[in-house]
Amino acid sequence: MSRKKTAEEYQKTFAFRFFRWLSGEKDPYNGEMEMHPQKEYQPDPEAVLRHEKEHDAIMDKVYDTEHNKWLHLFHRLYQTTSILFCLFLIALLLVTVSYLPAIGSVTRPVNNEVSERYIEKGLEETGAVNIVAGMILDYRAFDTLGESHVLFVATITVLILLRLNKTEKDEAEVSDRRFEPKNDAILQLVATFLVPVIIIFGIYIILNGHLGPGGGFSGGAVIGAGLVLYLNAFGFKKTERFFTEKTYKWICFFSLSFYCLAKSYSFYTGANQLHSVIPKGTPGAILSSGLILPLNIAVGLVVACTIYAFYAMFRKGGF
Amino acid sequence: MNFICNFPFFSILLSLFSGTICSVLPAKAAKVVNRVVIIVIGLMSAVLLLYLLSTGESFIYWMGHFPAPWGNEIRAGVLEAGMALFFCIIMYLSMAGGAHKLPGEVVESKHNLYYILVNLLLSSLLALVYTNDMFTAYVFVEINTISACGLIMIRQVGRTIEAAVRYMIMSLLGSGLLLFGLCIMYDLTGHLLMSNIKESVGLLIANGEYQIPLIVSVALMCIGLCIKSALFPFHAWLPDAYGYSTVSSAAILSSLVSKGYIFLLIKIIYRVIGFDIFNSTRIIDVLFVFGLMGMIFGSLSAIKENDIRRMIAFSSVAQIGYIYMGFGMGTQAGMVASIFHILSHAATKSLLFIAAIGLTDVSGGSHKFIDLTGAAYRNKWAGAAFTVGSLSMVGIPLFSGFISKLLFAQAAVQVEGKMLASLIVLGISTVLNAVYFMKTVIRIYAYAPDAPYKGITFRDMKAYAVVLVCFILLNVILGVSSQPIVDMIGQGLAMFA
Amino acid sequence: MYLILSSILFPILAGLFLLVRYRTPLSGEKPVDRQSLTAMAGCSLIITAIFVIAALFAEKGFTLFYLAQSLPIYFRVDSVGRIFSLLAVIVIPCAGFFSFEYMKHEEHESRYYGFYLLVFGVFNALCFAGNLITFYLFFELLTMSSMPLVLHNGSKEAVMAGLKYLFYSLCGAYAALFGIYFLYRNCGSLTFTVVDGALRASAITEHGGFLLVVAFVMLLGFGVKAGMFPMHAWLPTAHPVAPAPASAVLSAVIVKAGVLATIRVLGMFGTDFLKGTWVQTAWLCLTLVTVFMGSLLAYREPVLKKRLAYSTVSQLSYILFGLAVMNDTSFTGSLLHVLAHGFIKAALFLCAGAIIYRTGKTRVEEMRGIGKEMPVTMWCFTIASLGLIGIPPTGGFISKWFLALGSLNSGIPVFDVLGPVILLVSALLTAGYLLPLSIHGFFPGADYDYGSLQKREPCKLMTMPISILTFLSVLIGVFPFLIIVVIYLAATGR
Amino acid sequence: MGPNLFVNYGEAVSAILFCIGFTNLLLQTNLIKKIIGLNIMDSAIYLFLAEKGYIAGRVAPIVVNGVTGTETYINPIPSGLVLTGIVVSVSVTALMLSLTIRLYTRYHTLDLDEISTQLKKEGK
Repeated sequence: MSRKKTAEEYQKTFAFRFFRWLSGEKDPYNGEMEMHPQKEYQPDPEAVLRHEKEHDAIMDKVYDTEHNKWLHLFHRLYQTTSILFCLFLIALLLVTVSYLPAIGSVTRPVNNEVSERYIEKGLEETGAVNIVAGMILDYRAFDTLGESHVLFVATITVLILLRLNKTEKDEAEVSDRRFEPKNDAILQLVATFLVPVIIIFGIYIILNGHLGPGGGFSGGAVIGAGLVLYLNAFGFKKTERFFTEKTYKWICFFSLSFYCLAKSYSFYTGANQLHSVIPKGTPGAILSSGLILPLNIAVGLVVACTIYAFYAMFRKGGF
Repeated sequence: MNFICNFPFFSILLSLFSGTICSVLPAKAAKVVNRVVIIVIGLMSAVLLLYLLSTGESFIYWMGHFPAPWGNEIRAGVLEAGMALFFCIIMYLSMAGGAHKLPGEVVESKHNLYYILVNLLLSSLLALVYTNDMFTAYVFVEINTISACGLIMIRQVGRTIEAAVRYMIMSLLGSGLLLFGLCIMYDLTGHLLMSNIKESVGLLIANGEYQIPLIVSVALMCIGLCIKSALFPFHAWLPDAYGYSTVSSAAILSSLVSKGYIFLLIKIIYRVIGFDIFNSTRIIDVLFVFGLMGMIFGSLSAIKENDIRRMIAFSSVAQIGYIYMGFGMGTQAGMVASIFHILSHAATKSLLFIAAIGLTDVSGGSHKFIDLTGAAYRNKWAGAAFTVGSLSMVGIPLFSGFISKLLFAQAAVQVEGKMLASLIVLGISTVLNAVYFMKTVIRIYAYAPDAPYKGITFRDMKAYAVVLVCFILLNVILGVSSQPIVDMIGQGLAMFA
Repeated sequence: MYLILSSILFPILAGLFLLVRYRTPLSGEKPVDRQSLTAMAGCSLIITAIFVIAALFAEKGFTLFYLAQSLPIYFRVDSVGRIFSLLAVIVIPCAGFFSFEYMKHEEHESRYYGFYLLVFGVFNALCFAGNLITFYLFFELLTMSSMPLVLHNGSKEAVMAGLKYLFYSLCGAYAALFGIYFLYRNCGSLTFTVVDGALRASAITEHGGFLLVVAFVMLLGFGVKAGMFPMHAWLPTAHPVAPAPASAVLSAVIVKAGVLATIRVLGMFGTDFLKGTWVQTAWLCLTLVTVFMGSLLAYREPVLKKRLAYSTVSQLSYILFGLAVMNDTSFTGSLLHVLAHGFIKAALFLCAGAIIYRTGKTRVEEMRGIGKEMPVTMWCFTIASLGLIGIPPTGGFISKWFLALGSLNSGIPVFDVLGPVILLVSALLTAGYLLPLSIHGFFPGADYDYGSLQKREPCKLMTMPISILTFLSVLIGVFPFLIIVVIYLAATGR
Repeated sequence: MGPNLFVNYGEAVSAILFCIGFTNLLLQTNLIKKIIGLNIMDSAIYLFLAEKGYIAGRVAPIVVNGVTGTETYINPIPSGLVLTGIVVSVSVTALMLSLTIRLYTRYHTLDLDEISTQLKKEGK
């Protein structure tokens, strides 16, 4: 039994809309996208004049090389010294490089007992198939601990510089709401498909850090990129439902604390020649290689949050 | 292994971890955590120092389950433990001395961030002191740089941010060179651990292989660290950074941050390259010359300055010049003198910064000399402390500055070629120091009955006064009973070999 | 031990106490209680003087603590130290009592008395210092504690003068320190000896030439404090701006620290090592130049205190000349002159202070007829002047006699005769710049307006110290023997 | 000149790149360009490090089929160092950029000298 659809009903169907879109009758931007074109910036003409004057004066003072002989001399001197220094450095480094052991040969001093042991015993001692992961998270884990704290302290400094207080934040919010294009249908549609994929891919990279190329940092960066895309497509209002500064704070706190404590345990047992209770597992299995997997997850979380936090800070000064 | 051997590891991890904890704590709690952590680490370092003095041997501590060339290591000897203890003392006093100014300088909501930075700075300093691995040192150098930058610009006025940019640019040049030198060194030796590199370097030198890259690598590392520690031609960022950041930051930056790099340089000289090999290169002559220039030009700039904090900052340039001059002499005695000067300068410079803020506070917050007239009458404790610091800087006996100058001179007398230059410059620099410090002292003790500022009494600044007294005591102790400390430094250097 | 220590520590502590207790009040606070302050300062001066006199008879030295390895802070009383300490213990309290009256017209008395006592203590320590490093310590502290006296009135001029004083002294002290480093390396210990020298024999043979340079640098460096020729400029700047009793102490006592230092350095190197070398020649030249130039400058100087300052420059070089000749007779002359010049110059400065205090006159040409107004002061001034010129029977005569005798007996070519000649010329110049003051003071001339004269004699508190000092300056001229015995002991190292 | 300049062409290139970045950092007046210089410098070092690990004819150090012979894999250490280095570089770049943003919002210029002059004029 077939039922004839009314024209009204027909217009609601997907096929109708699809064909209409194909034939280009409807612009998806029209009526859907929320966009306030930013008003042309109209500064106070007096202020502009004053600013220009100051600017000129400063430029005169700083770059007035005709009248200020000393400055001129200093600039010249600085530039020449810099360039000479650079040329000297290039020459020096090239000479140095020419004396360095040849690339690609087996006999370089770098290929000594250290790398041999990493390659030969790495699998057995750390349980990681990816020898680099085993190296940075087990043999030389102290560096990596430091490295994640570099990231942490960098976010702290960015927070200090760019985090706004309450009133400034509200202002920034308003201006961000108004002037950043939102509800861009194309972007949203693409994001709907891509963001989950990106995030899942990031998780895959993190979880397989000990089994193949990848690890906490690269995976975290991928997830962070996914989050940034999501933010761009759907705006702060949506992301703030699940990701605020508080979330960021606690995730970072827990990950870094876990990192610190886990590594402390491993260092402590190692230095005191105690037996570590952490199992190595079967090499190749996803749940293997002792602490490397959880550490990768922790690093991944920190990095993802940090990348997102950087973006949010740069764009709005808070999230 | 004795349990005490865990202490270096505990102190690094504790300060790192406390940094993380502070990120979720409110400001008050973060402050308490910060103080407690510094005290605990100080106590641990003291115990460790005593332990090491009693055993007389340094020890290696594995960071992980793997021995020397494969795993990561830290190492503790008398010098390291002593430095850690001293850094903790100075840091605690600086934090306590500047605490009452903090609310006015930093937005309330960012206080806990401030404590995070301080904790991480402490951890990076400790790691620089204890580490036995070059790459770890590089990573912690970066933590040190970034957190120092944070400390500079946490008081957000235009000058500090500009200073932070300049500081970062200089520091990054320095780190770039350091890392490049490190890479070349790694390429030549195939190791990253200091003790293993030293073995390989010894072999390379003995076989006469790779001489040029080796020297270049050492030179790059040295220049990198010199840039980072604001040796003379690279000091452009320093006056703004020290002159306008928060009080505690200025005290910590001037007395500790650059000293961390210098200590790393000492470790590189002794533990990576070997003292004799380092001295046979021309690098020490370069360090010597730049040190001398720094001593003179730093003081000259300080004389021209009419802002008290910038003046003290410029004086740091001169003092760092002293330290490098000691390196440049290329003798054990010069090195001992430099290390003692690290201590004495740290104690004096932080004292001066903390005292200066007491003086500017009672002068309407102005740093200009003209407003400081008679400030010592309005804040007697700060005035007395500033005078002590100045006397120490000028090198009056009984204070720490005299001993370090004495040590420098004794070291200089033993080096034939550099004796005259160093003694003469030492003399000129002493007199220049006297010019600007005594000028300031006279200024603050000049009587200004019609100054429109109110004095401050002991009751209003108990904690501050106590900190000042501690600083003065520290200075006098260094100046009066220096022998045990000098012995300890000698012992520590012997352990380095 | 306790006597020495208390003679050093008591005045220092008392001075600090005065500084803290009677600090200058801020606006709105109640003013300092002058009477109790004066009483306190007076008592401290007397007690210190008693301590010092008792300490003069102490025998044993002692080490207080070690500044660094083999650098003890060591105190000991020896004959040279006794003489300088004797000078200080008389001049400083006298000038101190004088200042109780004088300081009434200046501000910040507590600061003045505080640092005054500090200077007293530090100078005692300087006299009793038993080795070079202790000496250096207190030498620096002396500079630091006497600087506030110079810049006391706080005017821009005074501050600049104080800074000038500071920098000259610091430069000098650093040059001396430079030498100490070398001595430390080349001597067994830095403990003072008198004539033998402490240098190791091997050091003399190995780096003899270099050690001579070191000796010269040290002599020059300490010479700054004693106002020796190339570095004398701080004296005439510092004296006029300081309060009169302070300049009395500065000129009579503090600059003698330079002389004491020179004696100590000579002792360290040993006269045998330096005799006949270029160092001696150069040093003799410098001192003679200073003697002559100082007198000449004083002769054409119109401001009284500045004239006296130049006179100090010249007279101190008499002493240094005697030391540079390096024999027992001239050494005796030098030490006698230390005492004589100390008393005389203190008396002269106090007279100048009394004149300023009562009349406000500072320039010489304003002082016509002053003798009629202030007879006691001017009589003392005249007697002291005669002493400085070297007219018997004053102290100045005896000391100059010994100086000339020593020089003539020394057998140094040229200088043995040139020295006494220049001393004589300088004595004539001295007469030329000091006596006119007395002459015009007492005989202002026929055209002088006698009607405007009024009695302006200052109170006893001022005239007494002046009289005592003048009396003493004559006394050592009349009975020099006791002192000569002490000095002879010092000269021969016992 | 040593024998290996052309054999080590990768390292030579990274040395030149390093100096270019270095000079950028010194000479550029524009802060953003300075930061780019910084990144060039860092990347050059990573290139240099990566060259260290390379051994002709070998594969990345990820164990395949349980083969753990040294003849199979390149040196893993430089790769690990580069990983650490990159993180440091990211952090530093972020910090520099935020400093630049802060200065720009306040002084409307990216020229450090101009900012200094303005600061001097402010007299603070």
